[in-house]
Amino acid sequence: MSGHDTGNQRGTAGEWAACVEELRIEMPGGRRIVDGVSLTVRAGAVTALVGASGSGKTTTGRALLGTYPDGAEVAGRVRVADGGPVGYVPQHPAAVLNPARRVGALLSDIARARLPALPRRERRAAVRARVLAALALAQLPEGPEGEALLRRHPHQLSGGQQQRVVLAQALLLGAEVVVADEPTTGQDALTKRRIVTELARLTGQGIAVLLLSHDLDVVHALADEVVVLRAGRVVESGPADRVRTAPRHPYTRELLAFGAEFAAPDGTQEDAEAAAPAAPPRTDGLRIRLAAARYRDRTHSGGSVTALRDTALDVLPGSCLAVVGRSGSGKTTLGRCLAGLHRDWDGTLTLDGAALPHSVRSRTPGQLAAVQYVFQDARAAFDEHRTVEAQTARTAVRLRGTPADAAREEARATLARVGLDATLAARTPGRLSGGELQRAALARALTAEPRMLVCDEITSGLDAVSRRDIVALLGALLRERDGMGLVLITHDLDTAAALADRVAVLDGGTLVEAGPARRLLTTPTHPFTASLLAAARQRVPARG
Amino acid sequence: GAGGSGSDGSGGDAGPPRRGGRLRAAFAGGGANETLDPHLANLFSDVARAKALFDKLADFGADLTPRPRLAASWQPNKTLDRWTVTLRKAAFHHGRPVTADDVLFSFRRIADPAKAFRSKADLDPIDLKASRAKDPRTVEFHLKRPTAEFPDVLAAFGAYIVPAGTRSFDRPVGSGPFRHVSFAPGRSTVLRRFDDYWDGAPHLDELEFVAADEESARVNALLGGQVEYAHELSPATARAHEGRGQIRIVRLKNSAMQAFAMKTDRPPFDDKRVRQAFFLLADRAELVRGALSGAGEIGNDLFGKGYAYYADGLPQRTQDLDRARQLLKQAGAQNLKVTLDTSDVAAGFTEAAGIFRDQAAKAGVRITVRHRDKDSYWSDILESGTLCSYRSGAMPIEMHLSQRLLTDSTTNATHWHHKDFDALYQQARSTADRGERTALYGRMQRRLHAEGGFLVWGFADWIVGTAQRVRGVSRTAPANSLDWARFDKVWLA
Amino acid sequence: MSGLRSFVVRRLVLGAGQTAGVVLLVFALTEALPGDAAVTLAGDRPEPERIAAIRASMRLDLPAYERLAHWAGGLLHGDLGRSLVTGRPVTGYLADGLAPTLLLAALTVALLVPAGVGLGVLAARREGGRADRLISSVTLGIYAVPEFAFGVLLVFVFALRLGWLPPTAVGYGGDLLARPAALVLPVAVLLARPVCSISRLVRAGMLDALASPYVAQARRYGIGAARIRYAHALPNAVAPAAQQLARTVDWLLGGVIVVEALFVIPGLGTVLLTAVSARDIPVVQGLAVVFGVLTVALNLAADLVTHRLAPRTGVAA
Amino acid sequence: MTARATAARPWARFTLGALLVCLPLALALLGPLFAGAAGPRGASFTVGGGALLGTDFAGQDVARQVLLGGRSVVLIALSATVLAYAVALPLAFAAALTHRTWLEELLMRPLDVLLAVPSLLMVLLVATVFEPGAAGLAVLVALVNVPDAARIVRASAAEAAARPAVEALRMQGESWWRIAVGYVARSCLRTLAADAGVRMTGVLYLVATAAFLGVGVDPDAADWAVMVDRNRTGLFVQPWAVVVPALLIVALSMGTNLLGDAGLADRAGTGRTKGRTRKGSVG
Ligand SMILES: Nc1ncnc2c1ncn2[C@@H]1O[C@H](COP(=O)(O)OP(=O)(O)OP(=O)(O)O)[C@@H](O)[C@H]1O
Ligand SMILES: Nc1ncnc2c1ncn2[C@@H]1O[C@H](COP(=O)(O)OP(=O)(O)OP(=O)(O)O)[C@@H](O)[C@H]1O
Ligand SMILES: [Mg+2]
Ligand SMILES: [Mg+2]
Repeated sequence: MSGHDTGNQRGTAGEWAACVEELRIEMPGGRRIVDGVSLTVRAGAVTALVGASGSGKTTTGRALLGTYPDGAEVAGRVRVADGGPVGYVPQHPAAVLNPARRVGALLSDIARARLPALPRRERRAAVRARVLAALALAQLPEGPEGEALLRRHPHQLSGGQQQRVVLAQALLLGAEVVVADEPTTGQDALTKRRIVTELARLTGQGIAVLLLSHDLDVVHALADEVVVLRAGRVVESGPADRVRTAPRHPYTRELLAFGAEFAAPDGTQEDAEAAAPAAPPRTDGLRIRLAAARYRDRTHSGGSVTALRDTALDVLPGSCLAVVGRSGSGKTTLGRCLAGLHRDWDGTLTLDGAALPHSVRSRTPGQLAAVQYVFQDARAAFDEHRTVEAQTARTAVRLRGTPADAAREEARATLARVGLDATLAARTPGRLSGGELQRAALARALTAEPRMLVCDEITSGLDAVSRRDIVALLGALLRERDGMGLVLITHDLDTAAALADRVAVLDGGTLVEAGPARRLLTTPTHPFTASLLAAARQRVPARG
Repeated sequence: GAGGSGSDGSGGDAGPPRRGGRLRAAFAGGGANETLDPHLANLFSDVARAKALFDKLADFGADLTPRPRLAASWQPNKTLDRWTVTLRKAAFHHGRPVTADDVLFSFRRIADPAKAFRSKADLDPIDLKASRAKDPRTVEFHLKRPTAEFPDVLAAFGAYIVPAGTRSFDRPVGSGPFRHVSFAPGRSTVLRRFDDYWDGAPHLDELEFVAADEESARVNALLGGQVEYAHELSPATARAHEGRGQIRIVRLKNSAMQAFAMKTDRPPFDDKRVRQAFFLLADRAELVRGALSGAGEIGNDLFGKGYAYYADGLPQRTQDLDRARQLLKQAGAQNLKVTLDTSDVAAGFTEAAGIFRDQAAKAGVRITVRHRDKDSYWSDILESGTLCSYRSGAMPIEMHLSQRLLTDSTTNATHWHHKDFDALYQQARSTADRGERTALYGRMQRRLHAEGGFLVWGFADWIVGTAQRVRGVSRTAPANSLDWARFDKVWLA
Repeated sequence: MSGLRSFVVRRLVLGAGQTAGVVLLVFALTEALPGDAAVTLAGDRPEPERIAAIRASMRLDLPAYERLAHWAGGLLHGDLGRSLVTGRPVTGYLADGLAPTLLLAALTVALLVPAGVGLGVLAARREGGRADRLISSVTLGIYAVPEFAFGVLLVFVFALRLGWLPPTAVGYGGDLLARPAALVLPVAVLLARPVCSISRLVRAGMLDALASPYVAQARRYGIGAARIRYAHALPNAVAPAAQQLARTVDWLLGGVIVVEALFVIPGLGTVLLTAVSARDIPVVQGLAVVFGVLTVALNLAADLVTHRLAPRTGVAA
Repeated sequence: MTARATAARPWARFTLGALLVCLPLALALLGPLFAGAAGPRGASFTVGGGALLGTDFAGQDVARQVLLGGRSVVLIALSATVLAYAVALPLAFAAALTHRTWLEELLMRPLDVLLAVPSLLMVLLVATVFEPGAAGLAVLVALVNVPDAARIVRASAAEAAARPAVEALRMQGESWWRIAVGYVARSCLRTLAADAGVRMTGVLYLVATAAFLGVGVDPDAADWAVMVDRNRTGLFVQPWAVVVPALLIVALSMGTNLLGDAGLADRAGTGRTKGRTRKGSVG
């Protein structure tokens, strides 16, 4: 059916474990989203595929799995040595987690399939042992907390946790070849470091990894070989060190440039704030007084788990609050409380002095428009049947009463502003890349012209260049739309530093520290903040 | 028309009866509400069971004249209001002889005002207080009024004789040809031969009644050898299997009168010209062909074709649309609209209603067919509506007249109230001479034929199927008569 | 646990109300039917006097609410009352009808679940293929033939022509288990229609589930095909079918009148029909209680399945 | 490569369904035009004679009844199914989309009460009490189907209604209808179609059985479902009166369902056609 081909000629050490030759994937209409890509993944080594958002990384990576976009014409040759299964950590982990099954079942199924025939009881014990080991490797909690995690359903996990469960699946699979598509996007710096270390250890044991990532830190730390993609074509490839230190193609240089610099918080706003320290406490903006946010959870004693407590925060119009913290610390929960998507919480929420209903259902169109939320999982948050443009336009129609035609125009313009041209906008969400979709989700929220914008990990899937553009756009919006406030939930301290006036740090559901961005990012007082910062600053140790 | 009923089993009944064996008979049942109390008998299955377990003093022959059963003979006095009935020597299943006390006990039980048994009205002529046992085998019945046809009363539908003092029928004891073995309501009743039966012990060792409400279930059970006798089959089934050699089809002619009843006391039928016009609207042959699937005969607007006293000298009425139109016009009833009440309470009703609707339409009469609830149908049509489907099982013509056509009749569905008609009936009732009575009944029937309320369009055959080896099933007895569903004379070849 | 427990407790409490609702509804409808027990008992000899006498002896002359209250009072003591027609206790009626009904229902469900699910899954696996079209056509075809005609056909072929099986269970009474052959055809007829509805629903759900990314991932990870189908895809596909199954069980327990009549198996459906046509209200009410309780239980079970298979419900804002 | 073959002839998978549905539909639409006037009644259940397909239980010409009897079948099937869904869908979606337990219980529990009464009995009781006409009966039969349909729809909508996409739609202030119909219903379209397709046939016979028991349609009406029901007593004498209308209903039911399957397969068709390799490529 395709050029996917699994032979038994397992490459010897250093030999190829999987290779792609002259792969060309052409969509109906003649657009080639992958155009003559060749690459090799060697046993015990990491090949990193880098490139701008929409450059064809995911499409190429999935070719190793034998999966192609619907209706695509495929030419070329894809070979996987050994014929065994290929591990896959997709960009949107939620989609591959069966919503009706518990995490434990999802993991043990894979473990069991890999086990030799054993008596029933031994088998069960062995499966358990393997699952627990995989949890540890994937930086998921062990012990009683891990047990509880295993009894949960996927939707009860945070974005990062879902990603780590999928990673654990890939580890359990014991595949010789793993395609890891942005395996660390949902992780905080501390977790990311540990995951990278584990991945490095694994490759050391002879596994071949195809790493698709925007995170140059991770690429730097892991990659033995780098292939740079641009619009479906390989512009440069070679040993990681060489590409990093001596990029030959200007595109590579541009791509790598942004990551190198650690943008220091630009002090202007903070200076302004400092300049008017005596200003009376302002009543406008978003005032969050949250006592406790709970989830119903039968795996927990008492039937519910408190994911966030005692959080008091204010977001002034025109300012940006960055919320950072470990994966699973309650950032999304906070965002969802603000957006009215989580109901079960105590406390008050006021916008410009007026109370906001807890539930999105009780909010007026005006209130809905005022507080917009950009979902962490962009793919799940789109209706898969309608085009991105149509969905974006609806925000304007529904929340601002814009006539349908005008709304379309506006949607197109906003989508263009986040870097999505009209041909992309006219597609359904399933036909966009991860990064493109993330930007579409942002555009959809922006169309509401919100007073408060809550962004949950909106740059995790973006390459350095796109990220810079988005950060610039948001920065501009903070200034231009006079009074838009921004709550930026992120693991990316660089982005936080670039945009935030204030930073709030969450750990295990509590607000451990909040303060002006510059102070917090330079001289944190809380040890947790310090460790997070240290982990982020410190380059992930390169392998070798 | 229907094929000859007795033809398919030619020679089958020849040879001496063979003793032994078990016969299973399938009847439509009354579900879990079935009882063995013979006085509660309502359905054919109840009657068949009661007949096997119990006896009446008399029962009807094929022409619906009473035949002595437990009564050996009956003798009226001159004025016809005191009848002496002599019992034959018979014994109940537990050995005790049947006595006059048993008879009086049974009749008093039936007539108990608190119980409302079905035959209470039939026994109405008897003054039970005054009636007495002259000796153990002689009963003297005192009547409230002269009754020439008193033996008919003795043969009435549920007038079974039970041992005096009987309260419960859990383990019924009767004097019938079979004795009780087991009974599961709505499922099966098992009976065994009563060797001391006065009319000669039955040939069968055992008789089992099984309930199968659905006609096709009865046919299938019969075809599959699960039962040897299936009661009440449809004409279509009969046609499908008649003469095929698998089973025998027995057609009991003249078993059910099929009619439309017009309420003669209300418009439009209070005008006899309209009634006459309706008589002429019906194409009886078409009705018999269509509604009865040919299994029956056409009627002549009179009850009791083939029974004693039937006025068969009257000309057969046929469809005459022109005359009908003319009559309607005379009555000022052009463009007549009538509602015909019907229900699926009896086979052929809805079909006949549809067919008659179409026939009437040809003469410009618009009939709307209204379907009524089947469970309360007989009660509903008694007072309400103007035109309805009607049918009747076999009974003597005298009984038909007294129950349905007198001013004080309790089930006068045509609301036929005529003093002179009543008077004729009284006269006949107290006329001892059979010839004179015949003449009087003839006059009454002529009147009904000319302007009565019953448009009797046909008489349906009652169809019974039996296995090939079943012998001795009567082919002439209409349903409800003595030889119908009579298993003591049946044997398995 | 508490969320689930409170859900179940609430539903059971509501269930008591629902059963009361069923009883009231059935009572009201039966009361509203033309005629009463006395009239139907009088049959084709509806002499007004006699009807009045019967009515008095049945105490039907009391107003409806008094009779209902009296009956309900008995119910509180676990007494379902006595039949108006025969005076036998209603529990006896239920017990007699329940045995064959339960037997038929149990057998049918035992075959229906694997058959319905299996065919649905098979059809979904080969969407648009020959197997799919064959399964869909045959099940739909049989579905479109009414039970009665289908039953007659089966009896004709297997009982009368081939002689393999008895055509009816006439006379077997409560002793059906001793004659398993008599159950084959009724169960086949009972299966015919639900197999279609359930397999169609399973098929529809499975098509979506099998096309999902999580199934693709499971496949990729070398999990056995059967395990993927039944442990991964099916749970996401089966919720509507579970509801349909609950309905089917409902129907099997209360409404298989045609099959009961055709094969002469006097179960609850026959009891119900007889009781309604006799206007035997205590029996009808007793059945309404049974049906009400069964329906509540079945619906609860089906909803628990739905709840379990779509765990995200209730979380959404 | 089968995928490709199908894709090349997209109409191919529609042929079976279309063929099946053609005849009954054509008969239903055009039959009455050719039926002509009613001839005289013959004897019931005769074969041959003057009538092409013999006569039915009431001596009517089967062929003529067949010509006349499709219209009401199609009408009742469609209108009753549509009506049942018109009531069931809003109920079910309201229950699935609400977060208020009491509202859900309020919507769904009363329906459960109706479920506890066997549907035929329900139809009979209500119809006997209120004596509806043919249209009224169709409405009644549709309503009897509502609780059933609502539960199935509710169950299939449960998962879709809890998806983040629905949250996003709420965030956008989308109307309830658009969420329910535009997203949730669309997401469980297959299940809805499967249920509706099967329900359509069930409805027909419920109407027919009710007619037999004397409510609604005339028991000798020209209606295929009624014919099947009413002529069954003569199955062995005059099979055509049952077989012909039954086959037409089977074709109609099978055809519409298969067409529906094909249509939905078409919708998702591309999703099942994975990437294709151009001829001549390596591997
Ligand atoms: N099914 C499809 N139909 C049409 N175009 C598609 C389809 N899938 C992806 N594309 C397009 O192909 C290009 C490459 O997509 P791909 O997902 O491989 O990008 P990517 O490099 O992974 O990007 P990102 O970093 O944003 O995830 C994108 O422009 C995308 O819009
Ligand atoms: N529906 C749920 N039921 C139970 N627990 C939940 C549920 N959703 C989230 N949680 C738990 O609440 C905690 C906070 O989750 P949240 O999604 O807010 O984390 P987060 O900070 O956004 O993490 P990440 O960076 O990984 O996205 C996590 O431990 C998560 O497992
Ligand atoms: Mg990607
Ligand atoms: Mg999160």
